Amino acid sequence: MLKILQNLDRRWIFLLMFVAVAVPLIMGTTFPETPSGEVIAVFDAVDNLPDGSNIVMALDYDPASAGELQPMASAFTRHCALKKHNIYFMTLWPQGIPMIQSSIDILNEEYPKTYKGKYGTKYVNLGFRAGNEGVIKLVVEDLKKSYSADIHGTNLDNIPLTKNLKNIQQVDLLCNVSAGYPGSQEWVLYGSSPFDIPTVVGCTGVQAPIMLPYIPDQLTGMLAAIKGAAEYEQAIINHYPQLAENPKAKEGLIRMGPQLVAHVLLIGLIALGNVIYFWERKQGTA
Amino acid sequence: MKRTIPLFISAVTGFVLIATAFIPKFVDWGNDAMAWFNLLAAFAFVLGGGNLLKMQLQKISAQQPGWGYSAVTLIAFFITLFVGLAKVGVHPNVNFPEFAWSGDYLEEGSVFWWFFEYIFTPLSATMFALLAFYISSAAFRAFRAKNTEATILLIIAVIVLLGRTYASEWLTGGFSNEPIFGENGITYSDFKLDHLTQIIMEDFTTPGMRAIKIGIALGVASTSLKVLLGVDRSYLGSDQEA
Amino acid sequence: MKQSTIIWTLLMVLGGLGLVSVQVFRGKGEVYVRTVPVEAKSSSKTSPEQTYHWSTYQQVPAIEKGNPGISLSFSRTLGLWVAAFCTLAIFSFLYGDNPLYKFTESVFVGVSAAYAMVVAFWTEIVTNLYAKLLPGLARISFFPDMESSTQPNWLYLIPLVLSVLLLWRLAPKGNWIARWPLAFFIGATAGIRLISYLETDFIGQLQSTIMPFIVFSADGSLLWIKSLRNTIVIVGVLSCMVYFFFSIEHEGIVKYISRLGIWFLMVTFGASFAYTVMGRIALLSGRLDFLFNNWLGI
Amino acid sequence: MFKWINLVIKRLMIPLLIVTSGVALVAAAEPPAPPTDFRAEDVPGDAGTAIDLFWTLSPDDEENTKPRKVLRYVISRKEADHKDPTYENIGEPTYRVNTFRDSNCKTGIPYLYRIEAVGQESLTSTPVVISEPVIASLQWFNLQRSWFAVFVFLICGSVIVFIEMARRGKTLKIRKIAGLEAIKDAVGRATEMGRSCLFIPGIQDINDIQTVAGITILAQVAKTTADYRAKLEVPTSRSLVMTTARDTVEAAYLAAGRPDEYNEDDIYYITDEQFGYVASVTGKMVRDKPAACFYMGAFYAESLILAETGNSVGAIQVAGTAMPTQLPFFVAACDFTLIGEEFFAASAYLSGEPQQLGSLKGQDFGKLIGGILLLVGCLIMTLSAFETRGEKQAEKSQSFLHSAQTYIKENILGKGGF
Repeated sequence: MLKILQNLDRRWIFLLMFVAVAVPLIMGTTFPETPSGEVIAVFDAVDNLPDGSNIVMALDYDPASAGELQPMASAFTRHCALKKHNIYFMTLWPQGIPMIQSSIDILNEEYPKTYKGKYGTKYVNLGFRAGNEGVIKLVVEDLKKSYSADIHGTNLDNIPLTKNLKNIQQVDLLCNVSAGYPGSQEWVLYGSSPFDIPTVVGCTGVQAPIMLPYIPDQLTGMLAAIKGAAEYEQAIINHYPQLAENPKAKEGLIRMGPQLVAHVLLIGLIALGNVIYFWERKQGTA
Repeated sequence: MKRTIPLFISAVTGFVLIATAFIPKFVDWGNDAMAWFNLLAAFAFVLGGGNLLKMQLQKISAQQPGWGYSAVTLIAFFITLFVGLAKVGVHPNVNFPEFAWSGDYLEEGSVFWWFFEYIFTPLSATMFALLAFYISSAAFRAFRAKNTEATILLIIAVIVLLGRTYASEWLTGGFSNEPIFGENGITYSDFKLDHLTQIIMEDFTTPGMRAIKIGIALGVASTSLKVLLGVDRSYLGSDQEA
Repeated sequence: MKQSTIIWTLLMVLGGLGLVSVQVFRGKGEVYVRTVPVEAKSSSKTSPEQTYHWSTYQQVPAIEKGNPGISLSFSRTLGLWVAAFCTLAIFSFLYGDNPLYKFTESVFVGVSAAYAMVVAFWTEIVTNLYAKLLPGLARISFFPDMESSTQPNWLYLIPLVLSVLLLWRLAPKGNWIARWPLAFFIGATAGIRLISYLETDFIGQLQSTIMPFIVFSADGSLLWIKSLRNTIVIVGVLSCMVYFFFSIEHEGIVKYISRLGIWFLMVTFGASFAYTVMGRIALLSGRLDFLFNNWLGI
Repeated sequence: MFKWINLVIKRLMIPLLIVTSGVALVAAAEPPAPPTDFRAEDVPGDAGTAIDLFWTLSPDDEENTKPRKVLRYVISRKEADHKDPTYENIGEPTYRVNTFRDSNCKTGIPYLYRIEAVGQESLTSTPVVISEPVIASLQWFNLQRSWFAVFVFLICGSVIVFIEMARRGKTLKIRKIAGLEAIKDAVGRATEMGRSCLFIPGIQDINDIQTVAGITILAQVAKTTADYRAKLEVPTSRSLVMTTARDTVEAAYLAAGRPDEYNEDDIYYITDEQFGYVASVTGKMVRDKPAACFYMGAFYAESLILAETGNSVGAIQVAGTAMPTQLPFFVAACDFTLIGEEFFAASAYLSGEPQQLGSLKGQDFGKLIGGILLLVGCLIMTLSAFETRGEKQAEKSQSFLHSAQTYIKENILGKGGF
């Protein structure tokens, strides 16, 4: 028995992992979530603003992390749309442009009354700029030195939302969804901390512990990993029951099923591995 | 010439940017420097492409093992570059239809968009998805409670893993709101896994990360200072390279 | 070893057959689009009556198949299959290194380098350099709504020169000149990092940690849970800092404090471990979601 | 024809319009009351480009009335000295907002500002104008950051002083680092078992500070393997790292008096591609079964694949990295891990270079300042908590402790200035 377990081909474990994620996903199992304090802080930050406030939505992620972050970005977008906020989209990742597009699609398809055909007055897509933290440093001081035109090549002076905008210090909230560098950490370092811009972030599990010490002084709130996304979706649904009908608004909630099974599998594997380890040690010393 | 001027450039740029924090007059200069910085960063992408080209061509011309894959890389590179720069399949801007080049290079339906959507996205996403499998086999074969440190780490990891899913409700959902002893405010439900996770994050991970951050901040500051003063010149490379 | 290879190959073949059958019998894996005609009026004053026509396509759910204006998109259906192929090809690496994986990986390297280059070109180089230096040309080529009175900003010659020097690195000779732009780049990074890290991560973190060890409620009674939590945080930060203090030997009391520090660090790493695991699994479920929902439609 | 229609419209429509608008007026619309107490101030500590505006909300701008009587405020500006001044719209803050910063000012020009409240159906209140023009003026030093400047000066100064001291030959003491002992033990065990040692200097290029630290530690490992006559292999993922590693290891073997045992081919370059590199290294590990594995440098997701394979072949593993995201995996899977700064300290300790030692000492000085400040701040806050215990919020005494506490938090560590 020990021999078999010691020499187990790791591909069997891969298969187990595949099943653990695939089966709940196909079954579509969901669990009820109760939003935690951190998530409520994020929800309130968006919800307590007056309708029609200005929000910068910085979506700094790529398709590789979309599995974890797309539900957050969509939830932020929906929540802002329900509050009829003005949204400025931007990204520091070249791969982020299509990610912005999917959020804009949500605005146009699900909230046509507020947003369809209102490009420039209700939302604007600034697109990507190269330079990582250099871009942040510039947009908080002098937006138009970095973005002279939006993604369609329209001059920012010809767009109502950006015409009088010198920099983003004056926006009411900064929403950042980030998959790493450049991302949340840089926004805090160069944006929210020196200029006191109210900021909420949604970030990957990898970054979450690193961002934790910034709460609550430099960061208003944080959505950590897929769990954060699921709780946030739940918080929005609790306040705006009309979303409960929309299956797309439950992306994060659906992903929590595979998460549970996979976590349990991993704990089982760690436990089993350690049992084998101590067994070996006992045999070795005996 | 080869060393003095770069040291001078980096020192001037760095100290001007440091001064922007204290002297408002410098802010505008700092912004100009950042605008140039961002442009250089864009050219760094071009440099990256050029480097890739150079390396793959070397591999092919030397007929190194696996040079065929280098050819594949190059073909993919050139096709993508062409459809992107030539805006293949892009319609002009609706407001200015007579300007054929005024369209958005990533417009939905264009060839470049197709490459992103159907080749880049699945490849990069799947590359990262592989990590979940590696973690599972590492869980089985590598994460051992070898010493006190590793044991603490694994126990905490298990609590957080459970506390961040519905498992906490299953396992510890039944803990009641009754106080444990006396009027001290601690109840059984405080020991629910999700609550424990929260305490771990707020009272133990936060200070640990704070200390790490304070250390990193000092490290970054001293490294930056050494670069600006020319004490650390490793970024210039060795003289042989030139 | 042989035996397991056979088992694995069998599994793979069976899986593949299953996938194909699902496709054939359920007719999924197709993408439908709605044709949206676009009519655009010329903006030039000389020929205002001229209009341009083209169509764009909007992706719709497969249920709308058969409705007027909805058609099967060949290119996007092909794309979906290419995407599925790419996904499976990368997953095949789990079985072992193989030519299929290597092929897709090479494609990935090429496409991603070119993608970043194209995006950097259109967003930064064209809008922020070309349009600044040659506004007249930029207006008639890419940015028709620019003010015709915009004057060239000659200050931008500096980054242009620096950029050319940077690209000089690719030249076989004299690539030491690339150190000049590099020095600018490194100097700028060092300058902004020095300030922001000290401000946010040093001063800011100290500020957030300064709290009373003991907290009283408004009526003067001791809030001992809150006090305990504050004390834990302060002691945690201090003991970890002692662990990372390299000027004193770990002897006597310092030994115990740094030991406490390392335990705090281990708890930190334990949480960070769990969060990372969580993130990785989310990525996998995101990808499988694509395979099952978008492609197979299970 | 036209005239006739015009006439009809005038005759019929105008009364109708009056009637309907009258109805509408009665039903809902009434212009909101204007905001009060509108004033402007130059923004302190800036280059004279911004002016802050404040006002008291319009009495109609209430928290929870629906429909809202005030939807937004419109702020406009004009230059007071201009010959033909007209107000230009510069911003539209929403309801329940009572500040606005105009960042598009020119230095030294007097501006007049005007605010109006806008209600339903775009009805605007009577405008309110500030009493006298304001000028945005340039400050030469941002006084809000004066304490921060002191910190920057102290920390940078101490780094420079310590580097200078190290250069002058003063010995700077660094505590013993336990991980370095572990390296020796691991090599010793590999020799006993007659198997090789594997050293991986991360996957970043030589310009990464972690790779440099890794190479410094490689020198020490090479010295030990030379002493013990164990075989050392170094696969690298960058060609420049390979070159540097070869030089380092050769020098170490030379110093140990065993130049003949140095084999250049044991240090080789594989590929830049992350997963390609890992696949090749793990393949080699499974075949050769090294008895000791060292991972020293910058690692990403591959950390766990490497550590797992090392564990499965039963190697002793020692890791060192400053990647916070990868440290947990190394700690869980390796026998010993140099954590973050410890890794750099080990490198400084081994290399003895003045600039590495000096900056390490400078950072220690920074930690000392931080630690003392933290402890003093917390103690003062605790004492002040005792002092004000039981007092009502309103009558909290402005004692010395209390003001000391606010001074530390708001001025020294905050943005209050001296």
